[in-house]
Amino acid sequence: MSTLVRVPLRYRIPWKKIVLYVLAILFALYLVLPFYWIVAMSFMHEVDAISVPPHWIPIHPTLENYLGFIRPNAAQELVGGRAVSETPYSLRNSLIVATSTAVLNLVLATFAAYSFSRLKFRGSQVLLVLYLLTRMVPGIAIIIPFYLLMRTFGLLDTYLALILSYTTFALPITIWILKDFFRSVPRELEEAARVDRCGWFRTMWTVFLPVAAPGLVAAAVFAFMTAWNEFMFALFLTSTKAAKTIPVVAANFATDFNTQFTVMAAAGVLAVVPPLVLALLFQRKLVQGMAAGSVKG
Amino acid sequence: MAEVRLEGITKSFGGKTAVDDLNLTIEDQEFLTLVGPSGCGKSTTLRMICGLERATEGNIFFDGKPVSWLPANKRDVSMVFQSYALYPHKTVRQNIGFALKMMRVPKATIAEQVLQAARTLDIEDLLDRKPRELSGGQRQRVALGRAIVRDAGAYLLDEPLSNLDAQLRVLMRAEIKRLHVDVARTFIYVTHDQVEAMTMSDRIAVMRDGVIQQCATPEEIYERPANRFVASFMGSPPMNFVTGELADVNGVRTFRSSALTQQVHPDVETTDPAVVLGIRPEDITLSTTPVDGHQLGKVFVSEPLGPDVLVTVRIEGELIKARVPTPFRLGHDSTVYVGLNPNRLHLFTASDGTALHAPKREERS
Amino acid sequence: MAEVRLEGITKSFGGKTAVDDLNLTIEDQEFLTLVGPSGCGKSTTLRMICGLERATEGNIFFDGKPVSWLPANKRDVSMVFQSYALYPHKTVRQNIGFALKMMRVPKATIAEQVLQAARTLDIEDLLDRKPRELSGGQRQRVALGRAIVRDAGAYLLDEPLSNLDAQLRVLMRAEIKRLHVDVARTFIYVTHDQVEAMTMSDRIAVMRDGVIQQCATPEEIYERPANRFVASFMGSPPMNFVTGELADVNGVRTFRSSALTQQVHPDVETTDPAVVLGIRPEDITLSTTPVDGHQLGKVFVSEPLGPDVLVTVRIEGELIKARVPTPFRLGHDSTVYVGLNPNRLHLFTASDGTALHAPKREERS
Amino acid sequence: MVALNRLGFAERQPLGDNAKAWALNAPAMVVIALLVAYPIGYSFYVSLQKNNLKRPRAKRFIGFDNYKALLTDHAFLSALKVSALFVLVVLGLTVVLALILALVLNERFRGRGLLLSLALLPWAMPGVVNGLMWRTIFDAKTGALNGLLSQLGVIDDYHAWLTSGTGAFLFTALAQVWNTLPFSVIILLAGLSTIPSELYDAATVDRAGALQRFGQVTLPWLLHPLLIVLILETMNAFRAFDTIYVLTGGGPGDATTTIALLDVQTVLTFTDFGLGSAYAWVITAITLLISVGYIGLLYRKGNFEV
Amino acid sequence: ACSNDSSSGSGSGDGSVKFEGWDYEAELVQQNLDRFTTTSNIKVNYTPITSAQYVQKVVAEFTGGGGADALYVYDDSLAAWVDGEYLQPLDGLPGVDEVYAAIYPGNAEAMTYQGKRYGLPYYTDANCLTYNTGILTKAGITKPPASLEELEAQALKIKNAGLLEYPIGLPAQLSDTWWSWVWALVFGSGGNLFDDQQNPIMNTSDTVTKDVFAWLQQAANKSKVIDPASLQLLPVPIDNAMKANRYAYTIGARYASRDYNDPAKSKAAGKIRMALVPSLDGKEHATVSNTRMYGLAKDTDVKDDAFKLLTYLGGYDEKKQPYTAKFWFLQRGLGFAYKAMGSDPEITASLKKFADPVVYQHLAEIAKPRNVLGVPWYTEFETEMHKVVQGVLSNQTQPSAAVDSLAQTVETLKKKYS
Ligand SMILES: Nc1ncnc2c1ncn2[C@@H]1O[C@H](COP(=O)(O)OP(=O)(O)OP(=O)(O)O)[C@@H](O)[C@H]1O
Ligand SMILES: Nc1ncnc2c1ncn2[C@@H]1O[C@H](COP(=O)(O)OP(=O)(O)OP(=O)(O)O)[C@@H](O)[C@H]1O
Ligand SMILES: [Mg+2]
Ligand SMILES: [Mg+2]
Repeated sequence: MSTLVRVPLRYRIPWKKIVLYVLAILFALYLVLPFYWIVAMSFMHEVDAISVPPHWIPIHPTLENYLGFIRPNAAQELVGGRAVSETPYSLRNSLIVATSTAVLNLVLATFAAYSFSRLKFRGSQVLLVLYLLTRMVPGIAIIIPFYLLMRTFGLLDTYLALILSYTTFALPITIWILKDFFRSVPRELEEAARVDRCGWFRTMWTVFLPVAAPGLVAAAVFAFMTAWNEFMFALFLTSTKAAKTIPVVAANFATDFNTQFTVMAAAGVLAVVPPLVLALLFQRKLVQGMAAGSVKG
Repeated sequence: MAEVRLEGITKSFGGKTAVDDLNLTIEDQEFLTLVGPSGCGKSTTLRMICGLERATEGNIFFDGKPVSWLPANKRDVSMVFQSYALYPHKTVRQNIGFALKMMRVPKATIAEQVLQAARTLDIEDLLDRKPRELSGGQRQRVALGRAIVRDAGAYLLDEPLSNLDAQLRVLMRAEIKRLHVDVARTFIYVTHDQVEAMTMSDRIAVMRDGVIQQCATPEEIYERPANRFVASFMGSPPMNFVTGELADVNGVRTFRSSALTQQVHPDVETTDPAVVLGIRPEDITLSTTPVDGHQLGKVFVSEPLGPDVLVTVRIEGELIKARVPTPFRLGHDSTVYVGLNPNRLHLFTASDGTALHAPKREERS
Repeated sequence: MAEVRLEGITKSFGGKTAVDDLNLTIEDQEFLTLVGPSGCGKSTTLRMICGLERATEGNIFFDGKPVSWLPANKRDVSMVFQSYALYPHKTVRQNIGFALKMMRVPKATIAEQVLQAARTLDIEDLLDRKPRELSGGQRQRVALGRAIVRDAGAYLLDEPLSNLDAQLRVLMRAEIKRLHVDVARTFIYVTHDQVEAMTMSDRIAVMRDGVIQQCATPEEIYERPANRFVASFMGSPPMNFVTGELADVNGVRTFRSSALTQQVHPDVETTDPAVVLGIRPEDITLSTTPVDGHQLGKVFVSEPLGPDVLVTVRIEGELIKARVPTPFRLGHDSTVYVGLNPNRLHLFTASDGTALHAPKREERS
Repeated sequence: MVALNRLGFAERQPLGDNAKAWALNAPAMVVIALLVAYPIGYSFYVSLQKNNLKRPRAKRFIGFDNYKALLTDHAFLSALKVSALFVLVVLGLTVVLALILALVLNERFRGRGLLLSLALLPWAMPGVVNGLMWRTIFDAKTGALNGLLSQLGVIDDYHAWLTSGTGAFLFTALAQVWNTLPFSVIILLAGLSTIPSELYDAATVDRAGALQRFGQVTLPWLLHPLLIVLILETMNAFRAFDTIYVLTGGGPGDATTTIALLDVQTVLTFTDFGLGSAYAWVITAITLLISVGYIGLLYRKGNFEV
Repeated sequence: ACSNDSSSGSGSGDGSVKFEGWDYEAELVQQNLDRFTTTSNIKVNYTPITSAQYVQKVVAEFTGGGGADALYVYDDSLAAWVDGEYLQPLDGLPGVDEVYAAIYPGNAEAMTYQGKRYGLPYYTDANCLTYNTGILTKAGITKPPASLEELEAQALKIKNAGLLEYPIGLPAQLSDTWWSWVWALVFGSGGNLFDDQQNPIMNTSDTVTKDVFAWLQQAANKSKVIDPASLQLLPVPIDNAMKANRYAYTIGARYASRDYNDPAKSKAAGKIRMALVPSLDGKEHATVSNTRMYGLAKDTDVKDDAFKLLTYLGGYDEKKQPYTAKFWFLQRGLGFAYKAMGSDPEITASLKKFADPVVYQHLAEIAKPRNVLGVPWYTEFETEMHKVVQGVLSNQTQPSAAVDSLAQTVETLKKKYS
């Protein structure tokens, strides 16, 4: 007990908390500052956005950049007039595509990941690497054949084309993510459910997946984001507001001649809102911890 | 349900055999208790019966029908896991009611039955907590509740009371017994508590290293252990063993060792005279005055056990434990006279420990 | 180390009080056992001493120095977790050796000490397995090994033997006692096993609902329970309680109830005549022939407990349990005469159960 | 056991692990095969062709000539070097920062949810907006960074941050790290949340300090999430295109011309599909090799069951 | 024409004309197309495509067999798209000869490949020197420079006056659009990089390139009047800097001046003027132009309607007026290929708002297109040239080495494509 208690520790400085908050603030700054600039710009007139020295707080704040999205006629004068009118649709499209991708991904990946985490089978590692391989070929190499494929299926300019392509992109990684989290679900839980007369699907649905929630959320976020900000495939596979996603539309604010900085910034701000709201909703699940108190040993 | 029959069941975990060629039939409505040292394969056996583990070899039959390939959820058995395996995301209420829900029992009935079980287990006021907010014993009771609340063909209980206090354990024991009578199903029970094993079971199966040593009624196990292992395993404090030889002394069949000389039952037969004598502590009497046939010894240590005292006596270098009623007031090195109840002696071969003579169950004087 | 002092410790979990204004001093080198019903706050108390849980109120002192703000890794205590908390990614060897590694003990020493501990715990051949591949009892032993292998100022053991068989438990108990003597440190032990509590402890603290009911030597707890709860909690089968009143009958202080009339010690004083009489089963004798002062009763049920038989006798509607030596041959409804050992009667107020008179420890005749 | 009898179960052998596993993988494999098998095969086939859209009639099969040519292709070799360095810097920074941030987020404190959402922010932003953002930040004339630093008095004059090779490289890497951080943070954070808190309790009692707890408990549990992060971030860093393209276009000179940039340029600007596909396959091979390396290094160690 | 079934063939299947363009002012385009539909009864299915990926997507569509019927074409892409058999020549179609006769020869040349005509003009622009009179006046300079030497001297004067650290800004960040200002400088002094057979002459018979490079190197590194930040500046940031009075000079498209002089967007509004591109000797003047055109798909099912659309957009209307070209100039100031438009009063009135019509007109007349657009390796060469010029600007490459390396690049590329 020699090492014990050298100082009276009644009023210790909570170093841990201090370090925690300092780090949190530093990270928050690092994450937010660049984005803040976009937010600030989105409330500025074009002239102010490029002024020197920069105005960190818009000196002539304006909502004009956003209002355009609501009443498209006001945006006629802008470079991306059509893009402005397409922005609300593209947000909707993005949301649909990204959500569907996330769901489809989770479903497919859950099956596969389960097999890797629970079953011993020949070739499991090879299969895992093979999945990865499909994801490793750069998109640029497959975009044209992919385009042709989608054309053959008659899926151009539909949600389905995007959902399918993003699913294939995200799937290998989703499988990897999930297999890992599934492994940390105590086997006994599953067994208990079986004894409680659940079939495999029931077991998955009522016990296994809820316990693996952090992993599912992480995987869903991954798939969602993959779909949310993918640009190249969206560009090639869509052409009208029926399926164009927000990255494609946002790109329309820049042309060879001009870039409508402030409007693009506003579109960018709008684009990050839905995922962030979703993140806020699901963050509790992500950090809930898995199986506390469930098994002894 | 159902008679559960294990035929030549072997289970290996990558080379290590946990259960070895096990043959056992558990009758319909029987209450069978599995006991054995830690790691002897009790849980593994239960898990195989339950369908959670597939036997490496052998077959399991329920009511004569092979179930080896039947998944756990189709076997209609209920189980308390040694490690509880509570659903961490569900409340106690949901944990207990889960199986009922899966069986499509109406909601109201579930609620009622869960409440009932919770009352029995004295966890009524914890129903809305999650497992992580419970104490160890509370968790164990939830695990127990989950198993007993439902109707099943067989109930497998793996040390379901190990983390409960004595009081509660007695209550729970009674509840389990009552359930057994009420539902009239097969129960297979694992415990390390001998009182539990002795009082609850129709039969006890004693396992060791994956092999069943004896499977018989509690009395038989206690009174006529099949071998030295069973004899030593059942009974606490355990039986005393003295190594010696069998000889005929003056026409009387006698056990002889450096410490003890003791008449034994004349029917005991053996080819090899090297034997081991066993005697339970409670079958030894100690007296401060010399008694005919008693051996002289010295008190080595005495430990109070509440109602009794466990006295260790040294006789010529052998240590023998005797359990005598409180009070016992002799200190270290006091002289005592040790008497063995001749009707309750056990003899085993020195070579493999097989019982030579399972004395008839006779009354102690 | 160290004297451990808890001063007014209270711990609430979101409104629910798990430990309530606990004051307790555990002397240096003392072996203190905490007992109490499931969920009474034992583990919580250990966790606070250990530094894993911060008390809502109150202070903890080690050797007189406040440690409330000292993190667990600086407190120099060793602990067996009720839930084991083994490192699933480490082998048994690494699990046991972990604390030593953290203390920068040389590798060779670690290997040796781990081996030594493993031998003691009989898990030598499991050293290279991962916890996942162990049976329940084996896991528990690893948890125990992890705690005892290292040197610490205080050892906190939370039901460390609950999942072991009787044999092994006896051995382990001895090992823990030996360790206690060898290292001469403070031990705080939680158990539900009364034999353990009685035989190992210097003092026993009986808790209930987060409050310590009595903290005293095993004898005192057993012989002079501070209240009805302690009396009922310690001892298995538990003490019998009969509600009645105290009266002077013919100048003799007498307990009276519908079933029993019993002389009691003349010194017993109370303002309220409503009392409860307590008598332990082993302090009851049964005879088939009338004896002076014995009451007539009928055998209700008898349960064999190996060396003894637990007989439940009905006396005028009251059920009384008596523990008598085997054999006991009377069947249901047989007439018996029940005698209570007058020196071993306990009296409690009917209102709050406080002991009225803790009879001097006297010998049974 | 009534129900059991009614089933009249015969001895029917259920699927073995092997069959079950393949059955479970079937949906994913079908979707992937249906959608990318053809494009992948096609792209490999194209990589064996002389195939420039500007000269469609000159298209022909040339075997591995495209690959052979790479060995002496100065642009390719230099891009490979740049890429390797870029991967190293970005990966290192990302993993370290993500780990710290994930550890911070795994603690309880006020504003955790907010910080978590912020951590996702770079991920949610469309690439072009992101590009625009960095451009306006690093801009030499009107940039926010210049503005900020000069207002803070750190610099006197506006700097052209991206005109020197090193500057361009470092700032691009920094922007890239900002962009790829969220993925790693999420994966690591979710990984952290699977670690039972009682293990930390046990380790603390075993006298492990914060660092040792990290090394002995956290890290072993994080090996697999880390593996995923390493693989994906390596892949991403190797393919990093958007940010670099927007910030430097690969310049000055070849300072930030990564292999991915070269690839995109070759395919989309020069419309040389043959060579471009060959580049792509080289990238694939390299990332696969590295990934297999990671797997060999970490997979087994982190592969334990709870 | 629902785009969902665009997969069914090159046309839209319902008789409408599928029309694609990069996404410049898509809303205005749509308005203009709506007008066409009302007058001609031909339905147009218009899809704007992000300009940065316009070429790629069109390529993908044509490769997949789903291209548009009519579309925008960059002069840079023309050769490849003809070789790729995406486009068909317009020779012999009604009104084409008339159009080609009415436009500047440079534009006509740019729309012609291997002797065939493939486009009707969308818009064109020529490069000029753009300068800020406000700054020049402050430095006491009254006339824009005619020679490069003069430019350097004037810039130095501004610099020395402490008005600007670096008076000249050039968009010299790598990108995959062409660097018109390099070509403008070379052409401006009467030079060229290639002869008519697309052989490199920059390191042999024609020294202009080398001299221009030498001037660039000197201005960037000796007199330090060219902003070193140029290496990280794309055209748009240069525009922003001009609008913010941060440069006195730049070389770029005439078109930009309209924006520079727009008070809503620019602080330099009203002060920006254009001049001829300064040359080595200050006497000879020329410049480079680019041409963007409307093309007709080879596999169109609706050739007649598509060509009518083309004519509406790039040719004359019934009143013999280039309606759309005029529309674009009036709306957005896009440069026009029709010589006659230069004297249209409506046009000059609008032009006056941001430029001197005379200079503007003069630049159009002396502009010529790059003569290597038809070779397959042009893009690669252009990209390589950017890097070489960056080397020159940052003083890492000497002018002679630079031209040698350019010639070398050409040889390598030619071999690669042989
Ligand atoms: N995290 C928690 N949240 C809410 N209540 C808790 C929590 N942890 C413990 N409790 C409650 O506190 C009380 C004391 O718990 P503790 O674990 O100390 O009991 P214990 O005496 O160790 O019981 P056992 O013998 O069953 O292990 C219990 O009633 C338990 O339900
Ligand atoms: N997954 C496994 N891999 C390897 N060995 C295992 C595994 N599971 C169990 N064992 C071994 O099989 C033997 C039997 O284990 P089992 O759990 O059945 O013991 P038990 O009788 O229940 O013991 P306890 O009383 O300690 O719970 C033990 O020696 C154990 O180490
Ligand atoms: Mg077990
Ligand atoms: Mg506890």
